[in-house]
Amino acid sequence: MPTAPVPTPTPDKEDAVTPSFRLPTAAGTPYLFLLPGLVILGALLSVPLYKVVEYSLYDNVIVERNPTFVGLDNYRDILGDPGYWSAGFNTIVFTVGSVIGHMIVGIGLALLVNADIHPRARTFFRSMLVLPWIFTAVVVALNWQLLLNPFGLLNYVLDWLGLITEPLDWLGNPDLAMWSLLVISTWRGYPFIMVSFLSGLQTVPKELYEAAEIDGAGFWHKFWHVTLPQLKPVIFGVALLDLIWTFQLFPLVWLTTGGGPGRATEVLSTLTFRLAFVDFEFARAATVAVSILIISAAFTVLYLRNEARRL
Amino acid sequence: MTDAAAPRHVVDEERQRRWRQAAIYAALALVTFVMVFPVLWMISVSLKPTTETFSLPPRLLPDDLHWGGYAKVLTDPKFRTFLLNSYLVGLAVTGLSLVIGTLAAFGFSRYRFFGDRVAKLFVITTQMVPTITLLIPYFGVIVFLGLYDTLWGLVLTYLTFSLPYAIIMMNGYLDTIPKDFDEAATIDGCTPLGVLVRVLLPVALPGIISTAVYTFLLAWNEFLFALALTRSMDMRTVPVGISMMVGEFGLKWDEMMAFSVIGSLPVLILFMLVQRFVVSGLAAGGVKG
Amino acid sequence: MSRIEISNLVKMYGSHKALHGIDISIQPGEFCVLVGPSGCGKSTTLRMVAGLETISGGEIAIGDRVVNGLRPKERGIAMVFQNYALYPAKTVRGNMAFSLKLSKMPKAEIDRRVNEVAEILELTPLLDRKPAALSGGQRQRVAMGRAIVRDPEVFLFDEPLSNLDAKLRGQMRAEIKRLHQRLENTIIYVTHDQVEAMTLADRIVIMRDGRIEQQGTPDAVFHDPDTVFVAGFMGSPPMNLVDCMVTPGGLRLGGTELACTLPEGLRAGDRVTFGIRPDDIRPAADLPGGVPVTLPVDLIEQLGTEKLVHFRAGPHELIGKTGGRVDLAEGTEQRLAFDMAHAFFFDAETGQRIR
Amino acid sequence: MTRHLPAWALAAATSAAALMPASLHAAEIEWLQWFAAENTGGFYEELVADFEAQHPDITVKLVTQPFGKVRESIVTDNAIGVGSDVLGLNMPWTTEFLEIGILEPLDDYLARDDNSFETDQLVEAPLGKIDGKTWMVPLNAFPFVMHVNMGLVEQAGFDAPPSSWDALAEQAAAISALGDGTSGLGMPFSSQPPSNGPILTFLPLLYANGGRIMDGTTPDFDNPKVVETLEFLQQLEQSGALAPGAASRTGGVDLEEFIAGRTGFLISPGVHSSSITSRNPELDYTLVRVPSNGAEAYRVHGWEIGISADSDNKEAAWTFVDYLLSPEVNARVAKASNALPGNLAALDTVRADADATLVKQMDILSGDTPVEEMRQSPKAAASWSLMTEELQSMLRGDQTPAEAASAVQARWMDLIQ
Repeated sequence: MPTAPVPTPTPDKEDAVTPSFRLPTAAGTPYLFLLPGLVILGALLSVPLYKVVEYSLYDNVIVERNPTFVGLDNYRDILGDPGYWSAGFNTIVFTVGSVIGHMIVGIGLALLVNADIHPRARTFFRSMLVLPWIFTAVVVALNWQLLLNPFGLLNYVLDWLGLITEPLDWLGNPDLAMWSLLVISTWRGYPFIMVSFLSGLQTVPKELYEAAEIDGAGFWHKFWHVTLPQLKPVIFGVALLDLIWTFQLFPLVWLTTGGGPGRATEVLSTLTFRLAFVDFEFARAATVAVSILIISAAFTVLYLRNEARRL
Repeated sequence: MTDAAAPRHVVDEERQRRWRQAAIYAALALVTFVMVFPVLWMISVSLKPTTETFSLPPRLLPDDLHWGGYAKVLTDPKFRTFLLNSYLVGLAVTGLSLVIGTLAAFGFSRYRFFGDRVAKLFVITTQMVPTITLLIPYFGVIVFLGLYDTLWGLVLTYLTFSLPYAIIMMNGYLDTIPKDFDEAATIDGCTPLGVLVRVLLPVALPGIISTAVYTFLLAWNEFLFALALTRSMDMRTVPVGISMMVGEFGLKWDEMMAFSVIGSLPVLILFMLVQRFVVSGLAAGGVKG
Repeated sequence: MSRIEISNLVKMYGSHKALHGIDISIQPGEFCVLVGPSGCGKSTTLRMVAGLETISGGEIAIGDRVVNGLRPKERGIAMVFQNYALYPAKTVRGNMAFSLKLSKMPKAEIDRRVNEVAEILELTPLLDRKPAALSGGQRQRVAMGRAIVRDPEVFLFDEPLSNLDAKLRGQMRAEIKRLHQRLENTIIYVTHDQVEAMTLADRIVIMRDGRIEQQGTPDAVFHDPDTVFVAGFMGSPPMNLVDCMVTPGGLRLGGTELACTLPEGLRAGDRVTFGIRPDDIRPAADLPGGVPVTLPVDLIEQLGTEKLVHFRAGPHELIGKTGGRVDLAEGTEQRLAFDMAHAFFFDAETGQRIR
Repeated sequence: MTRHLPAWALAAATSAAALMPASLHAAEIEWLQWFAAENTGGFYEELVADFEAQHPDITVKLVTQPFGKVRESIVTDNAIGVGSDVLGLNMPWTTEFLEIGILEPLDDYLARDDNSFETDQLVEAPLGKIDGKTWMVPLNAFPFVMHVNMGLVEQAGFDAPPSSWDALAEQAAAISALGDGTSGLGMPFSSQPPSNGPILTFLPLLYANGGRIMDGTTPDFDNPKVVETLEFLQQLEQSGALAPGAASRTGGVDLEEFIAGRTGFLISPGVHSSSITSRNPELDYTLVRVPSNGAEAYRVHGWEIGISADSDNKEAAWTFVDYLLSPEVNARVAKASNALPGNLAALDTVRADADATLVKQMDILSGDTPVEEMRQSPKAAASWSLMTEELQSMLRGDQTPAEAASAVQARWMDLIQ
């Protein structure tokens, strides 16, 4: 049989035109799948969400029996408050720093515990490394306060190593507090990324690595060109969740530094709490909350748009 | 290749492999020690009388192990109630989140439909308002539903926190599974639900596990709502129990850490058991990519 | 065994029209191959028959039933996918038995069928393996087995062989042909490989840009193409297609005058696409009745039993054939003959055949 | 009860009432407090059982919250309309809670003839009228004192604890100079919640200096006495007398380091003496009046009791409060916490088998003036949190005591606008 200029078979790209496979049953099917989740979220959260927006338009909510409608006055006040902007700046530093920390440590450790080692050892290391996640925030905060105390273990070790002469006040020095908080937040948050990424890793077909190895790819090359692209959906989802989560992370910051010293580690979530439950200014707290909502929503729209492009 | 070279090559490769293994173990041991150290310190604090925790120089192990914290926590039935409540709530939230969340994730992953992005935005938006500002109005809803001071109230509450995460995470995992499986199963006679349950879920097992772990720990660690939405000692959870030890006039360090350690042990064991399902190759051989 | 009637089938993706009203009528037991380049709509058509794509317009009937609104499992079809889509968590047996289980068939009957099909496909020793432990060819056979056990009225194949290497592809092609002879089911088979189309099909449907260019038996579409596209698509090496000027005595091919009779209606000065298969360009000695031309040999490809000879005619390159033992040298002038009885003429603008 | 809330919350509250079968029982009252979390020996459970035995028509549900969350819980519960009937309180919350309308005025109840106690026998500070009314009664009282590690004092070459500021400064600096992680005195000025270090350490010193921070309900922080006291703190810091890391030092750490024998002095409520002696019996420990700079006044703190304005069972609630204040019960409560009783008629009973430290507190404080000013502050929690921030900054050297005083004053004025 002549085989000369036969085109080499390539997978038909026709499906590229198809937006997505649809299970072509009754048109309502996807809604049925979403229904239970949306009903629960809608029933329980739409009223509270609405109330928060409403609070932000009144003065003295909760404290006063008849709060007065003040329109956007609270927003004007909040936006004119330098404390809000500095908390916003701290939030960005804290969120971006934490997420980067989570990602680097989490992904790095996921790769390490995914190595081909004895299954028992793997179980051991995986379980040990998830430990920072399973203690409640109060305990985490208090424990780190112990470790970072001027007379705590860290200073003791650093002193013993001759790295410092005076104990450092890790949580009380305005120049160090945010860094310390980032370390704590990274420690606390990496297991989520590690576990998620580890799960994602298992779905990468081995053939892809083999193919890359034949092409002479080294570890980094495989990571960049096989692992990461393959896990994009997982990474994007997890990163978004981590970002939103960290953006309003409250208990850890509040219990570790209380936003201090001064307001050096005050983030929007602690500011919100301070306004609500220290100052009893619930309307202003709601205003800050809505501003957080707007920022996060804008970010999420961008994310979803990007996701749509990827599909 | 000469005859002599072949065995040497094999030996080299074997040696290289062993070195690699040794390096991996060493690296793992080192990072694990660093990461786990703060937890070791917690255990240390739990085994010391509080005065020793604050004496200098700091020591990891006291001369005499102090079991007072553990004794107190293990003998007081209150703490058993806290633990039991936390596990019940955690498991219920995990189960419900997985079922409801996976269904929704399947909808998002496998269909394009009118309003899909709006629905997704809503799901995510619910998590964007700092929960502390939602506390008071949400509290009202729970009271309205008659779930105040019940474990169901907590389950439902944590469900609202965990569902969006479960949906987004499962959506991500399902997206990594080729749609070819759906088509094959549809032709084979599966309903869409059948596609999800019979074909996709076995492949998505690692994703399910990590979503389950996330969900469980979210419920396990939550404090603010647990405190506000319950008031009987019978309905309280571990974080609330722990915070009770932070008193106006001092802190029971040994008891607090002992309770944390005891409470976390079953969680750790649970994780050890389920992490075995986080293995590779579940989707291998299914499709030629 | 059912007939399949596809009438005026339309597919829209948003505002993009992917299928422009397709009509295909497939007889019971017929092996119908949809062929065409990427994006021509052949897979879409198949998936609409399968029920994997919604139907935007027109009608599909399998047997006596219009299946437009039916779910895939109600259509009496089975499908083999390009990527196999084997269930990774199930064994070979589990994969093959899956659809039968879903249809609530008794267990004994399922086992009987699975074993029988496994026997036919030589999968018996592999029944308890998972797909990950199979080779590419084995996976392909499992994918087919999964379809065969269902004993459907209609088989749908979506490029089933495109992931195999050339040798396996040849083997599997033969196997599919034998299976069809044995099972006698109606088959719709999508491929972009015209060799597969030619060898397997009872009927070939050639598609392009969401429209049918031509359909008919392999003989008909090969020897009697309706359009320049079909002429160029079918056959390997492809038909020589050259834009020419009509002269009073025939055609001007590059600098050479080709004396021949043209279809009526072509006048001197018209532009026409002239088509001739490589088989019909031979050394003049082998083809006594042909129109002789002398052209330089550019390149020779040795295929064994024959040689492909590339000639240069002005700006055009043409391919001819000689026997494998004929001695030709590249760079020499060669006397050739064109078998003008098998020449085709197409409208240079529309590509339609001029008879 | 929920008139300031919209309709849905109203429905919420009503249906909550309907759904809670207990509330159908006319005389079930809730007692929200943190005392049972401080005293885990079951004392308060027994107390409630004892009360119920005496009053079969009333049941008391003990709702225990961690101390750090009680203030928030009371406000949150009140907003939803599920507030408890009897509330455990701290004096500084008074004005804040008044504004929200949480508290029931107690004057009419206190004026009754059949009370089990004499109103003028109660510790006076919590009773002081705000807006012309009395809002809470004292369950017990904790005067602020200075705890002393005599071992360190002697090691530093002194034979008696300091009684004046000068002596305090000298001894504290000398103790810090001993090295090995010892400090003279701690200033727990961490921002970590409740971020109230200054009211624990700074205010007792200020009162011993004859100063005040409030003028009625108006802040008066930038007065010479305050500046003088701040200068004293600064002097302590500069002489190295203070433990390092004031800006991250929590009250808890301050206490624990003292118990561990690493701090010479601890200014805190006298009630700490029982934890100190029980946890570290080897400590050579004593307690003294907070060193004075001319005035004989001490900051008084305590556990207070109030009744919720929204309570449906105010009579039953008062019956319970009355029970708690009766000299016999009040003496038991005081002893359980090693504190002074809120009803001074119980003082003798408490003294009868009080431990040495408690007796000493009684002696020291019998002649001095008790002071509690935060209850007059419209925004007490926010006020002390701001004070903490400015004091951190002053100790860091970022501002002078005078600047710190006027910064606090300015921010407080801002706060109550």
